Amino acid sequence: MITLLDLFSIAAISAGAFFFFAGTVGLLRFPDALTRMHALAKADNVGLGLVALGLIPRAESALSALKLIVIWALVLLSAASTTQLIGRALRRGRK
Amino acid sequence: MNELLLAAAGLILFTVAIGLARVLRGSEVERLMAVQLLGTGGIAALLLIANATSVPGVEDVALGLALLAAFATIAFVNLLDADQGDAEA
Amino acid sequence: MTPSVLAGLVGATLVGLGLYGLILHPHPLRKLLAFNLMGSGVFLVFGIVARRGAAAGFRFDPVPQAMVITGIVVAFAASALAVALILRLSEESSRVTLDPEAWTKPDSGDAK
Amino acid sequence: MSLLPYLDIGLALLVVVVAVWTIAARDLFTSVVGYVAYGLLLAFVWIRLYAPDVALTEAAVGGGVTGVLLITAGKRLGARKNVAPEAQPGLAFRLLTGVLAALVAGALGAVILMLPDPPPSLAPEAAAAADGAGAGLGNPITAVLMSYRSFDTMLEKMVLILAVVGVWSVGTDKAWGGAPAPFRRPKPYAPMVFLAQMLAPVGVLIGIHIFWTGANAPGGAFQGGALLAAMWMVTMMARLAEPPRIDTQRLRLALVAGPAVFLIIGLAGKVVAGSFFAYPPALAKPIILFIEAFMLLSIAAALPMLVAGPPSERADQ
Repeated sequence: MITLLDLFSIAAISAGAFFFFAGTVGLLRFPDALTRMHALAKADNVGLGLVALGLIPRAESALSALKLIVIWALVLLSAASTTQLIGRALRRGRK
Repeated sequence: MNELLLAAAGLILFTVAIGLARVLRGSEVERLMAVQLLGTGGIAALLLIANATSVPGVEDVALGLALLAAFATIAFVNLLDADQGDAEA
Repeated sequence: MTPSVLAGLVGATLVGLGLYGLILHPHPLRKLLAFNLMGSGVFLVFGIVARRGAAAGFRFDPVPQAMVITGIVVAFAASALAVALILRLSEESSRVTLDPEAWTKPDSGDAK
Repeated sequence: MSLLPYLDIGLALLVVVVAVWTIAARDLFTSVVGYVAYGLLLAFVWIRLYAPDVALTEAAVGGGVTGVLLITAGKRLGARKNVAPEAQPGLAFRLLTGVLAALVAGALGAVILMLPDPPPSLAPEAAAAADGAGAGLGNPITAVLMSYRSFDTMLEKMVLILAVVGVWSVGTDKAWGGAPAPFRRPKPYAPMVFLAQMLAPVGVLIGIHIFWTGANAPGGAFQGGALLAAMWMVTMMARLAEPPRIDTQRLRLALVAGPAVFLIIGLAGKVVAGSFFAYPPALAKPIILFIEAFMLLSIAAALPMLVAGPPSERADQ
């Protein structure tokens, strides 16, 4: 039996998978390393956020639902900063 | 429902694999993105698979993986910096 | 094919790969990396024993799993010691090689 | 027909391909990046085997910390490329090695395919023994680690300490007592410092959480300790902290705290409960958590010291 919450999960997870797909298309199609990194960092993080959102109704407890959000926040933080670090290394490497 | 989760996980894992193949063939610095790729896509696929096969406590594993991905990237960038002969302190 | 058999085969492949790299790579750190790869393959093969408890009503077998965790930590400790030895060796001999032949020749190219 | 088998096969292929990549890569840096990715992927395989504890340990210690150990060593070795090309073995030797490796892998694979089904297992007895030893812990793996194999767990912590002693003693005599070389020579720049400042507190929290839940769910002193260790290393890489001198009292106390507490309580068990490492059943859980807390401290101190290497003569700055 499909409930409304299941529908929500399905919608969010499908959207998430789509963003991962889009990110990889960007990774393959973009011309240089900096833009490729951009595609990866942005699309994949939206994708992870949507997947986490979709899994929240299926979480065993409130704590594990909270953890899903924390995972996403943590990945966002580290992706935003490490992208900066890699970007700098890329730019310096080219000189 | 579980099949749907697995299908999504399969799709994400597939894009991660393609991305890995692309990134690992790139320049030295670009390869660092491999770790980041697994830090996002990998964690998403992990959460989906674990949810579908009901493995307990995977959120904690995912938290650990997210931390480690950042840790490894910092260490690698650190090395590259040293290598580029940064203004020595 | 059950997941455990598949994982066991992956483990066997990893052992083979690691062995190949361990023997062939001239760079000591690459050897060490290959050795670690081989180790994780061994753990995986061993872990199949862990999954074998499944038939007895368990989803896993806690004893081998606990031993694998111990193994991973000990492997890391051994790697750290090996790294320290490699670094000291290269410092003393100003060369990055484990080949004893290379040291007897006084100046056969500077590997560093 | 489920999708799961296909997913498993895809995952297995991915692991093997990344492993081949790390072995075949031309330089050390690339192969270490591949190795860390491989460690993360291997964690998936362990999750599929319903072994989240092992997954976390493999990703943390096997992939992350070992990768950083190798990459730091590579930097210090000053040789990120392979040694001189003449050191490359010849084709015949390579073929021979390939055949040998394939034989070993094939034999192992054959053994796995020939394992009896249904498999013999001691799992029920082991779990019963772990329960019987009085460990009131919900996570069977932690229970086994702590009670069924107390000796082993303690000796393995001693292995970590012995390795630290070994690494330290490899340093030169002049440097003895000094600090290991810093993880980074140049001044760090703002984004890295920012990331370290944000990541470290969150990471410490997560590490302690994983240690705490380890009693009932996946996690434990190893996994938590490895994460704490990683966070300490992050702060050292951003130069928010420096590696301590190896003759500091506090560092040495932290290193031996785990095994020492374990040993003292084990000996107390001889007096109170009648045998070495026996706990009064009512107090088993608090006692075990107490021991594990010190283990956590020891692991978190030992791992970064192993990566940092022996004390350096140029421990200036």
